[in-house]
Amino acid sequence: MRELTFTAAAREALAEEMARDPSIFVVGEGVGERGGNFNTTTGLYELYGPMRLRDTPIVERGFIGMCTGAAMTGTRPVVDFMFVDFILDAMGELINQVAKIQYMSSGRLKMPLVLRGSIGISGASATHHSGSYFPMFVNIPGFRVVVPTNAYDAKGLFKTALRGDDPVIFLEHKALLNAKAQVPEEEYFIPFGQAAIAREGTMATVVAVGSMVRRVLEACDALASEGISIEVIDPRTLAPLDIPTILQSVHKTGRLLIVDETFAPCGIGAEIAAQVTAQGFDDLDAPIQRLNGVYTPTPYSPPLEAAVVPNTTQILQAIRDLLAE
Amino acid sequence: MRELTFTAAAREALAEEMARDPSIFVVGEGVGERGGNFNTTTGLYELYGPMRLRDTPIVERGFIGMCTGAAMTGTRPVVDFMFVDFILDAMGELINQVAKIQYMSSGRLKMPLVLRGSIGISGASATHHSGSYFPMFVNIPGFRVVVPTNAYDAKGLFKTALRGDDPVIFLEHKALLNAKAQVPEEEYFIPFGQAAIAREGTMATVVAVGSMVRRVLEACDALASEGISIEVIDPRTLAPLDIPTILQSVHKTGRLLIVDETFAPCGIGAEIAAQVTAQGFDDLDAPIQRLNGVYTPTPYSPPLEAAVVPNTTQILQAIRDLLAE
Amino acid sequence: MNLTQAEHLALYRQMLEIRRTEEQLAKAHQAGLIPGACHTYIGQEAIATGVCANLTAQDAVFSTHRGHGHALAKGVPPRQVMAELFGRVTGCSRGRGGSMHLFSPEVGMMGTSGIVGPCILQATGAGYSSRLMNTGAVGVAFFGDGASSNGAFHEGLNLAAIWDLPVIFVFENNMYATEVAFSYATRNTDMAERARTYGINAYSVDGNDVLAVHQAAHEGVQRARAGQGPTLLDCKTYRTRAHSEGMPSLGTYRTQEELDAWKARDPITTYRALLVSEGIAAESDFDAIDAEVGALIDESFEFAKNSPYPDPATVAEHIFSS
Amino acid sequence: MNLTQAEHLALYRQMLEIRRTEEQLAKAHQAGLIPGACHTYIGQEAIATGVCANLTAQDAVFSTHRGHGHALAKGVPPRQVMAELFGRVTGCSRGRGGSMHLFSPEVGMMGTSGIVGPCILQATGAGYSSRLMNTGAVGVAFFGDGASSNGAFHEGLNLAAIWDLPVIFVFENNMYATEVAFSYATRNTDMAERARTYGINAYSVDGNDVLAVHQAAHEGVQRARAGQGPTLLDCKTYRTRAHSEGMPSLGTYRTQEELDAWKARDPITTYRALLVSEGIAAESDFDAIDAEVGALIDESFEFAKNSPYPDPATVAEHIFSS
Ligand SMILES: Cc1ncc(C[n+]2csc(CCOP(=O)(O)OP(=O)(O)O)c2C)c(N)n1
Ligand SMILES: Cc1ncc(C[n+]2csc(CCOP(=O)(O)OP(=O)(O)O)c2C)c(N)n1
Ligand SMILES: [Mg+2]
Ligand SMILES: [Mg+2]
Repeated sequence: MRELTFTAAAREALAEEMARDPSIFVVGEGVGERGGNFNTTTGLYELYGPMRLRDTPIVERGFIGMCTGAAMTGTRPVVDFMFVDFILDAMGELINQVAKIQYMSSGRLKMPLVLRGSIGISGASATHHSGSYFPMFVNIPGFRVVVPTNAYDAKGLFKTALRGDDPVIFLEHKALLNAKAQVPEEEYFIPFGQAAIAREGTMATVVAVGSMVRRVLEACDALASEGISIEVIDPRTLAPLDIPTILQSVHKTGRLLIVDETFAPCGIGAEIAAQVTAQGFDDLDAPIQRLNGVYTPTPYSPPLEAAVVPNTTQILQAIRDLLAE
Repeated sequence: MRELTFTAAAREALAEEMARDPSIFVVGEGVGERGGNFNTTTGLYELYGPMRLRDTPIVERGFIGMCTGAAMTGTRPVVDFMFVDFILDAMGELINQVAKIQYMSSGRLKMPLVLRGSIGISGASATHHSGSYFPMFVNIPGFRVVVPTNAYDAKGLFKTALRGDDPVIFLEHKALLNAKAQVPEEEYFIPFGQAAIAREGTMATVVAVGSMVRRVLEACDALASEGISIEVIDPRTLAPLDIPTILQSVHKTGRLLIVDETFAPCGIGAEIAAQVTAQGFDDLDAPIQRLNGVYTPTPYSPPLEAAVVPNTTQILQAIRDLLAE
Repeated sequence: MNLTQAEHLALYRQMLEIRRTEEQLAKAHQAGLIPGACHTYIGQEAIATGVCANLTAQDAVFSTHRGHGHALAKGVPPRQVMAELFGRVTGCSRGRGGSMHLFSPEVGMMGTSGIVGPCILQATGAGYSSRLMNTGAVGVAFFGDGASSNGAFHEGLNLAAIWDLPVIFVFENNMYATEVAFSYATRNTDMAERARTYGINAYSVDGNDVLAVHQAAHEGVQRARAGQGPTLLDCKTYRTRAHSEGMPSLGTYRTQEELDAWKARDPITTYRALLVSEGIAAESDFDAIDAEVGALIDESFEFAKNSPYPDPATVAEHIFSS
Repeated sequence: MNLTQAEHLALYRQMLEIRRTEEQLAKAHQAGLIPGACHTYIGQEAIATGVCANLTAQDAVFSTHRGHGHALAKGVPPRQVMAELFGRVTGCSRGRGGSMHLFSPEVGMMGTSGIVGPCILQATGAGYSSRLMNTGAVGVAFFGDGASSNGAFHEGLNLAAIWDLPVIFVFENNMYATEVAFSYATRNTDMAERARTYGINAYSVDGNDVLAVHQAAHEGVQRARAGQGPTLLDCKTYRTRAHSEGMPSLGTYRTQEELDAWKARDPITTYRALLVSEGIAAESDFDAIDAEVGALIDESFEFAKNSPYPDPATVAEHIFSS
């Protein structure tokens, strides 16, 4: 099967859906002739022109508010925000408006608004270009929060986002954008709320989020050679969150570790731990543990940057500690 | 001892500190002659005039950004934001700037910025005036998050906020503003990161947040008459969070319930549950449970509004269920 | 632009419907029938009426905390507005919204907001949809002087301008934002001038003169539908009641003289007098309308008061589309 | 305003220091010594230089992603800027910031920001502190054409205007925001005119003419210190390198002709020629400065390159004040 990068797969999803549905348009800084800061729209401006590939001034609040109104009036905006750090300026629009309008209108208005762009610590991007910030979107009712970790999932989940009528926060980790995976030519969709079992195992369950999936898988390869069998789960969407799959795995393994680059307090690992404790307590043979990035603004200098992201040594240690409990 | 309302106690703290420190000024819509939407500044304009009681246009992002610059240059701004829902428009300033500047400057700049105002569901305020939104401030490194639940704590915590050099999010639940408590005339401070044991007990621990403290205490009074002894903990500050006090209590009781009006996913209850599971697993005789408000935008109509906030019946049931495990 | 007698009377009737609804709501608030906030539109009726007379149900109105008048003028029946403020399931937002969250997409009332600012951006988005799908629809934002200092104003006006979007920005300058005077909030209270610096067509309008508003809105809407881009109406007006029911109507910020002077310029009585003096309508025409509207409001009030509350079991419905 | 020869030469020297630092950084970026982004200020040196010549260490400068020039002109030594971009502990932000996060409060460099917009508000706040504590200090914001569409511009300018705050808004119009032309982003590229609609004193300045910038900034700073409120400098200029190192310098948005025309108006060579033709300085004066600056930059580069990285054990320090 052919291989595509994460970015190319997501772009293919966008291109297919734009060809199919004339009400889809993309908004963002440089999404026109330039083809997007991360090549998210390369080649599309030539096909669809400025009304559907809309370059904007630097007004994240403004264009997200505008797209809110557009989504309420029959079109399907895709906001290409470059870095999630930038849309913090639009949190008022997102939380007070986007997330609430379907509810406040008793379902008479829809909100088919997709926001997509990069997250994550990578390449000395420093503190204003390294955020992830998904816990706050998970905390608030009204968002679908999608964190694909490979090209195959990126395409299938993006297609689902573009067909739905709900606001979707589609987050693309910078460290994954150029990674390739097999992507079939045939159309496919991946539903929201279905975790992937990235690796089967029996002795412990590790839920890995975003860029941590690959790193955890590598660590588990190393452990396999020692006869240690770990199950790795990639939730793929954080809202909805596929707790049943995690519970099932913990039922089998009795042990759970959550590995997440982002901050621990009130993070996604806390939510998973709380739910598994409440619903799977009797399955637990050891305390659930979390391994998170260091709770600090992201520093620039490479040795500092490396020090805040969970690394393979720490992952291995955390798994060994968990097994030793 | 004299009794003061929550609002009066916090106002007294502000008045004392403004008298002492000429670099403190208050900014917000109606904080001048009008004395604040919630009477937070009544009487102060007459004493200190417009430079220190500064009425503003409706520019939450603007005045928070402005106060950021002021805090970096030797003054101590207090932002009186009325409803926390409004400062979502300033999340970019808060997360990207306020929370990060001490770190990015390696401690050479301070950020003595206090943001205070109302939270919570109460009185059919509807979805744009009922938010609490503290989990996102807890998730991000760089904030002190304070949730006082009575007049005594409000004064002592507000004084601490005004003396410190860190950004403080000081959240005042609307349902508590008029509640009275004894407040000594003598000056006192309550340090951040010290939970209060609101009620001692032996059979289970309930951590209650914000407006839930009083409701939980009432429920526990009722249970006491049946010989059921519950320990109730009021964390008072959510960042820093006093986990040792909670662990100690769970060590004694073996059971934990967290009651919080705000949304469960990635909420403060999740964080407490995750930490207690990780560190106090062996003390647990039953799964930790959470009781949260319904995961939905806040509706207006009183019967709907009542249906989203944990009520006494639900609290009683949750405690009984916990004991029955 | 010449209006027929029927059109003239329809404007009068619409203003009166708003006035009577608001008066009824103010009374209901005092009587404890409204559990939450209530910001009345009394004194400003000419603006919503003059603008919405130029719109169809396809056109999308976005409004703010003082939105009852906009909802009514856009075609939401008074009973639905009242029931909403009473928290009943028959309200236009099914009781979920109250005064500051009125939704009725069926008639193009796309929502009022308890947050000041967003309506400006959302109306711009409705303009974008219209241009993209070529529907001819117009997006309309109603907002106050207080909103004009907000970043949403700057960003929204600029986007509408550079993309020639069919949007009408209706700036209702009632001189105060709660108790903060507009002359304190800005050094430049002339929003028509300000709008022109964005390259936006603008009219300065007497907001208490329904014909002036109607005329300016007509031109703006025609331009918008013709692809000539956005228009801002800078309407000077005054709210003659308190910012919000239960607050003092003068407060620390207004004088009795100022209030009286504006009451003397009441948009409804002055319009009625004008129509009579110009011979367009007779007193008896108005009496009939007054009676009809009076009956409608009474009936709406009874309907609202007797409507059931929403079922708490439905509280978490419609967060998502499915 | 008459400058002494020493003052003239200091302006030249400052511009040259920025230019040489940036050229060194561009080379270092190609050589892989800069792990993150690098936005150079080449072509715009006259603006930071002309403005900062009027400031003291008490005055607070806030800047944006293209901030090396502002930091240098405000007095951060080149070695500290270079070391910062190389991620070393000797950098002005101890290696935590890189190109877009330069902090040096010791000299009044209060930070650059990777987010476009906030510097405008923060400078306004420095003005507020100054007025409240009566220090006579001035807040200064440097920002690009791209930032002027943002809500922060509207909110910040208005607040500074209504409260007469001592703030200098330095608008650097280099005609593009990344690859988006300013003429696309707004219908009104005249920011001096726009500023006046807020009631703000404003000057239109040739941003490649250091004397013009210096003169306008001088007037603005004097007014600010005298309690006469804010000033905006609308400076037209051009960046002659790519938006960011590694990107194409023409891209899909600029022509070679345009670039060449602006290079012919280089702020440093034209100033040097002017001083010579006016008899203010001789070629030999410049040669001495060129040599001194060249040595400084070489030495700074060696210093930065040989500086240690920060200790990972310190990574979580200073999140809070204690
Ligand atoms: C973002 C935001 N900040 C503050 C408020 C509180 N608030 C409600 S109405 C109002 C005044 C609005 O003034 P204006 O826009 O002139 O409208 P008017 O009330 O005069 O109709 C304020 C400050 C709010 N609703 N939203
Ligand atoms: C809020 C925000 N949105 C987007 C960006 C990405 N970005 C970085 S620089 C830039 C262009 C800035 O243009 P301008 O303000 O004119 O400054 P210049 O680069 O021309 O100096 C953009 C869009 C950002 N840094 N911050
Ligand atoms: Mg007003
Ligand atoms: Mg530019």
